[in-house]
Amino acid sequence: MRNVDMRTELGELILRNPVVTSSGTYGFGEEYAPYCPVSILGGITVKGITPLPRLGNPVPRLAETPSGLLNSVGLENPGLVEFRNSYLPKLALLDTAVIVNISGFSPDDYTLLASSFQKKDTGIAALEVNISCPNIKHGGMAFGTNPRSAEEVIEAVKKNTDLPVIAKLSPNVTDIVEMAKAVESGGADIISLINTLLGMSIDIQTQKPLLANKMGGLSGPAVRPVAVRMVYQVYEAVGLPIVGMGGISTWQDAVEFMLAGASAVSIGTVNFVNPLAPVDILNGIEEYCLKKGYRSVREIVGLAHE
Amino acid sequence: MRNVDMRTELGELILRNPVVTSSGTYGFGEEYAPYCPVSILGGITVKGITPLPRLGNPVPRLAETPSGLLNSVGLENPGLVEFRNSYLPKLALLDTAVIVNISGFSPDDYTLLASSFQKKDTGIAALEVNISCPNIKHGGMAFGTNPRSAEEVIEAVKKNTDLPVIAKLSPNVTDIVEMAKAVESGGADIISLINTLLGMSIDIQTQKPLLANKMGGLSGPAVRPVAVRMVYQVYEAVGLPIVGMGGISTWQDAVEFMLAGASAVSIGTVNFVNPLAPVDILNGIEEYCLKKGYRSVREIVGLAHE
Amino acid sequence: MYLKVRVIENRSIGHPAQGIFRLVLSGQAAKIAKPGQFLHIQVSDTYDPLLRRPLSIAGIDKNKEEITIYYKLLGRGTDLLTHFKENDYLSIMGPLGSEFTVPQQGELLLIAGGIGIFPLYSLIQAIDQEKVKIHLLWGGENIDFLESADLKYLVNSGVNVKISTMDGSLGHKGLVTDLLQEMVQDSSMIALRCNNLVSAACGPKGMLKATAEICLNNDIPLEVSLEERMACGIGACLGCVCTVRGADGTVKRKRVCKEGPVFRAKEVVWDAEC
Amino acid sequence: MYLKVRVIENRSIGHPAQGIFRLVLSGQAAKIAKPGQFLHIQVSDTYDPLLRRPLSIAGIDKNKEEITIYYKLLGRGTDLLTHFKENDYLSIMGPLGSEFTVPQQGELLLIAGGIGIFPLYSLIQAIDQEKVKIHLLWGGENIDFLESADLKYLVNSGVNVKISTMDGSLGHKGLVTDLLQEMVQDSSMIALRCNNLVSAACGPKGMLKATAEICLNNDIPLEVSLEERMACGIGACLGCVCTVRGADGTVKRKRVCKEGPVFRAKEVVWDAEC
Ligand SMILES: Cc1cc2nc3c(=O)[nH]c(=O)nc-3n(C[C@H](O)[C@H](O)[C@H](O)COP(=O)(O)OP(=O)(O)OC[C@H]3O[C@@H](n4cnc5c(N)ncnc54)[C@H](O)[C@@H]3O)c2cc1C
Ligand SMILES: Cc1cc2nc3c(=O)[nH]c(=O)nc-3n(C[C@H](O)[C@H](O)[C@H](O)COP(=O)(O)OP(=O)(O)OC[C@H]3O[C@@H](n4cnc5c(N)ncnc54)[C@H](O)[C@@H]3O)c2cc1C
Ligand SMILES: Cc1cc2nc3c(=O)[nH]c(=O)nc-3n(C[C@H](O)[C@H](O)[C@H](O)COP(=O)(O)O)c2cc1C
Ligand SMILES: Cc1cc2nc3c(=O)[nH]c(=O)nc-3n(C[C@H](O)[C@H](O)[C@H](O)COP(=O)(O)O)c2cc1C
Ligand code: FES
Ligand code: FES
Repeated sequence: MRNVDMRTELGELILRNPVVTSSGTYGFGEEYAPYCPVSILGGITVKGITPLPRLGNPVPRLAETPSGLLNSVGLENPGLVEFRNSYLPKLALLDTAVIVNISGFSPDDYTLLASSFQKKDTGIAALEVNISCPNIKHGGMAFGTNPRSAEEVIEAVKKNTDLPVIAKLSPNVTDIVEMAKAVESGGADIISLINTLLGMSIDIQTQKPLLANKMGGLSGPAVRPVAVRMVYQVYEAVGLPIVGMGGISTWQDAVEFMLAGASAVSIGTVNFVNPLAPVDILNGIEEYCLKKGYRSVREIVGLAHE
Repeated sequence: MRNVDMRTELGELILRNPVVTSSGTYGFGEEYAPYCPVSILGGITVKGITPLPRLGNPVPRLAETPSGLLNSVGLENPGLVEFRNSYLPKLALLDTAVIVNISGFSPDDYTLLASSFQKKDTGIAALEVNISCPNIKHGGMAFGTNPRSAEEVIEAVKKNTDLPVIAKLSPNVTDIVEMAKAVESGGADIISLINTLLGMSIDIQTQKPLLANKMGGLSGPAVRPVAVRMVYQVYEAVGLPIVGMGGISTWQDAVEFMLAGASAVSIGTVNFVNPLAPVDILNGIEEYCLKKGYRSVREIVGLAHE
Repeated sequence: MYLKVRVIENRSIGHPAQGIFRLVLSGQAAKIAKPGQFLHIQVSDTYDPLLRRPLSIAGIDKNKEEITIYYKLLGRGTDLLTHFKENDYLSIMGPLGSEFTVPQQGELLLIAGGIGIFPLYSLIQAIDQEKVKIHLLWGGENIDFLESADLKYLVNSGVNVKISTMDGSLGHKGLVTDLLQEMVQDSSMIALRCNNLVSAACGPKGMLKATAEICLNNDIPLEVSLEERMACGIGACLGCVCTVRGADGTVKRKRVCKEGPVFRAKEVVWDAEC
Repeated sequence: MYLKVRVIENRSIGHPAQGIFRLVLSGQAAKIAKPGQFLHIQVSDTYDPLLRRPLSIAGIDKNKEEITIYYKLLGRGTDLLTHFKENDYLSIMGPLGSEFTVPQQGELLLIAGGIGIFPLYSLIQAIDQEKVKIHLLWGGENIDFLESADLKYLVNSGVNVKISTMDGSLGHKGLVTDLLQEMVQDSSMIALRCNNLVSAACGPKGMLKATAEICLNNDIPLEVSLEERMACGIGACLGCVCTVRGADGTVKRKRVCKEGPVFRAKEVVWDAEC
């Protein structure tokens, strides 16, 4: 008696269901294959790609915090060329929507990255523009916290690709709505949020920051209330479809984000604990819709608003 | 063999030890008396006082989140007059430093509040200026997120009281250092941080926000990495002594804040779980200093910095 | 009091699907506990879930120094509570809050909705039934629930019990307030009222509100035990307030954990708009 | 594999103050586990602590389908792990990661620092000691630690064991790398080397680095098992990398959970500045 229509519409990006996985937590789609069939998912988002290969930050890159995780991977990735040559062909074979996450240190970087991914590149469903990675010392953070440069970056991307453009927002701002409006003006088709909250942990034995990079990005259940709040605020203020994320661990959490206004939900940190979480979440959302009598999962989006 | 000097200096405010309790979590000092002897503490901070009495927000005011708590008490308090008449005399009898937390909706409010508390009012050790309560729809939040008005408010307070002035910062900002510098310019003697992170939780059965006020402030262990980061950043950039708070639950957490740069630590949400937490934390800090061979607790402040 | 207390019993009672548990704790708290009060219980050592859980005291044995609690499995907190075994230790704060007035003579009318029966158990236990006649109106979802919530205890207690269920599987089909309405319209009520009738109620907010209306309209003094989400449990956080109208007509807040959970119904503002 | 497996044994061994536990798990994972691999274990149902804990496989019994793990009580995660009892179920991912090369002939030199002995147990177990002679150098804090970490098992295993302790309570007083240095300077070493000597090491980073230097200087092929903080355990998060130098001289990252934990020592860059 499965008769809930689970298709999700994010503007012209149609996913077969609203559950995707988050950039940086799901490798390049193959790592979790033995644990969770990607063909069940609405999509996966690959690790952030930069123009050149990056070694990322030194270790330790991880610190556990109460119901949360600090990471300072620092955008380790094989770079644009290697990604296109070695990873993209494999990604194209996956039976799921692939979202490519891009990061740059200048508007030119974004222009280059955007122009390298087009609709004709089989296997790519959308570009997610990470203007919010807190681990890069120069640039990355500034784009994500300054409305002017966020708009510019999105404009640069939008001009150079025909793929749907997802602007990924940083929560480390005073006014998330201002940022959302800026990327809307820049031409973003979709907004995703939140990236990680800037945090830190100190080892009281060594008396040094636990992460080699000192600060890192906080993710996991701990940040969920902040993420739900921001999704709710952005939904009220901006007309673009939203991919909600930040601490989603159960189907209840996912429904919470959808009621707040997310048309799709992205699953990150919880994969590390429960690799079947995306499947459990998908089933749970469907069950919820069934029980509450919705024909389509799209009906629950934004219901928490008056 | 207790021979660690536990006295803490926050400019001219000297506390017998670095452990104080946080505004809004410790009532007016009498509630926890049966559970935790306040005479052991460095100080207590009372619930935020406004010029007029306030009923606060409707219930539900509380929502539990992973390792965190959302509250939207909305500054319920007896108002300035009643506070002075009925509460202050009792507070003056307590054998601990009493920090009075004040909140207003306009610079005039702050002027009035500040001028009502002076050194000659026995029993008050300092004023903590809450420019950061996220629960007030008008004013409160704006002061705490705009450097200009934060500076103005602190200036108004500083001009009208001879008590040490603690500026309490909101974490809901893009740049905490900018805010810290603003209150420094305003004349603050001490900086305390963090207040709560703005968050939200939605009841998936009723499909409405769980808090009657929709949004609330997130506190508890979940926010600790954000708080430690901000203490660390402010310590690097500003010369004022810091009272660190946000999710401190164990002595290890407290030491983490002190290494990050806090001269004192404030204990909030954890009291609800473990009313003896302040005592455990105090003992733990002392033990840590003993083991590591410090003569004074002041030696560990800021050690995590190069 | 803030103590570690020993678990004497902690098990599912009645129909497992109803998820009702009885928890018996050993400790001095029993010496000072009063009917209507509650314990604030730490259900886990980790920070997730973070908060303690408030649970009413349903039975007090001062001699054996034992407190009995009934709880319904609801979410993660109560689930974690079920994991405690005999001889494990639980951290409690309490007894906390205000108590029911225990009448010494006359007639006592109790009105319970669902698990609202639990705090009333301690009141029944405290009454000298030689001197005070107890009438209980109790509404529940269905017979399974009522049996699981220890209907047998009540039947054996000598209390005059009237039941309603939503599905009609036992007693009146409908709301417990139907029973109350019926009762106050009944002529025998007059006799009860002459005999110093007082009442106490616990249950969902809507049911309490309706109960309060009926009782106040009929001049029956009523005490209600309220529920609110709690953090500190002792009056420090102002998280759990209810709205009351003072004698002078002004609206005020009271803390359910401190001035409550038991309030005089006539002071409670049920639909506070602030 | 991602499974719930049954706990067969989970108890403190040796001196309680040393906090060493042996955990035996039942399950098919034993069928495919290789020495050097690890399991990624969920220690609690709540989100605090959030992450799984990586623990090396110390014993593999393919017939009984049992895996043995030794762990040291360190923080909250390992503390929660001690709470699991016989017949409880644990969620594991694994066996994960790379394996030690199991020599089929010649001589095997093992160098262990502290609890670094645990993964080496599985290697010892996999060796046919009729064909391969095993020499073990093991350094620990003191005799209590070594006994608790199952020195007896080693002594009974037929392995040629040399011990060092920091306090001199057993064997050489000093570092295990002192023993190694001594050994390579010994003339009998030549005989060993002629007999296809290979080596494997596990322990703290500083000890591994020193070990690698000595072995490489003396042309002894060495495999090391590295430790790094882990989140996913399967190569998806890039949290656990180490730095290696490729054949072409360029510096690269490898994931300790995926390409490791066992690496050829000569490729590891010990003091990566990036
Ligand atoms: C004074 C008082 C006495 C109570 N006595 C009893 C009793 O005797 N037996 C019993 O079964 N239940 C009683 N309750 C309700 C009980 O506290 C909740 O059912 C329980 O806290 C739910 O916790 P959970 O983690 O299982 O549910 P969750 O829904 O996971 O809890 C999430 C949060 O909501 C709070 N919460 C959930 N439901 C309620 C509720 N109805 N009232 C207040 N807070 C709630 C929890 O404390 C927690 O903070 C009482 C509540 C109060 C305030
Ligand atoms: C591949 C691998 C194999 C291991 N095998 C064993 C083994 O067989 N026996 C054993 O006793 N220990 C082993 N360890 C170390 C073990 O994982 C840690 O001791 C354990 O995770 C500590 O958890 P905790 O919660 O008790 O400590 P906490 O200090 O509270 O842990 C906090 C965080 O730090 C991480 N952490 C702490 N210490 C280490 C460490 N040394 N290495 C990696 N992460 C750490 C934890 O996983 C957690 O994320 C191994 C580690 C790795 C990476
Ligand atoms: C280890 C790790 C690496 C991440 N790398 C990226 C990245 O490369 N690009 C990006 O946009 N977000 C990255 N993120 C952020 C996640 O995509 C996601 O926004 C965030 O973790 C919040 O979701 P969660 O709480 O479900 O994990 C990373 C997160 C983690 C934990
Ligand atoms: C229930 C509650 C009420 C609070 N009320 C106030 C207040 O009136 N004024 C204020 O400055 N901060 C208030 N706070 C914020 C705390 O003082 C503290 O800054 C915050 O909770 C972070 O610390 P914690 O995580 O240790 O609780 C309140 C916090 C809570 C949980
Ligand atoms: S729960 Fe804190 S005041 Fe009632
Ligand atoms: S732990 Fe995630 S890549 Fe190794």
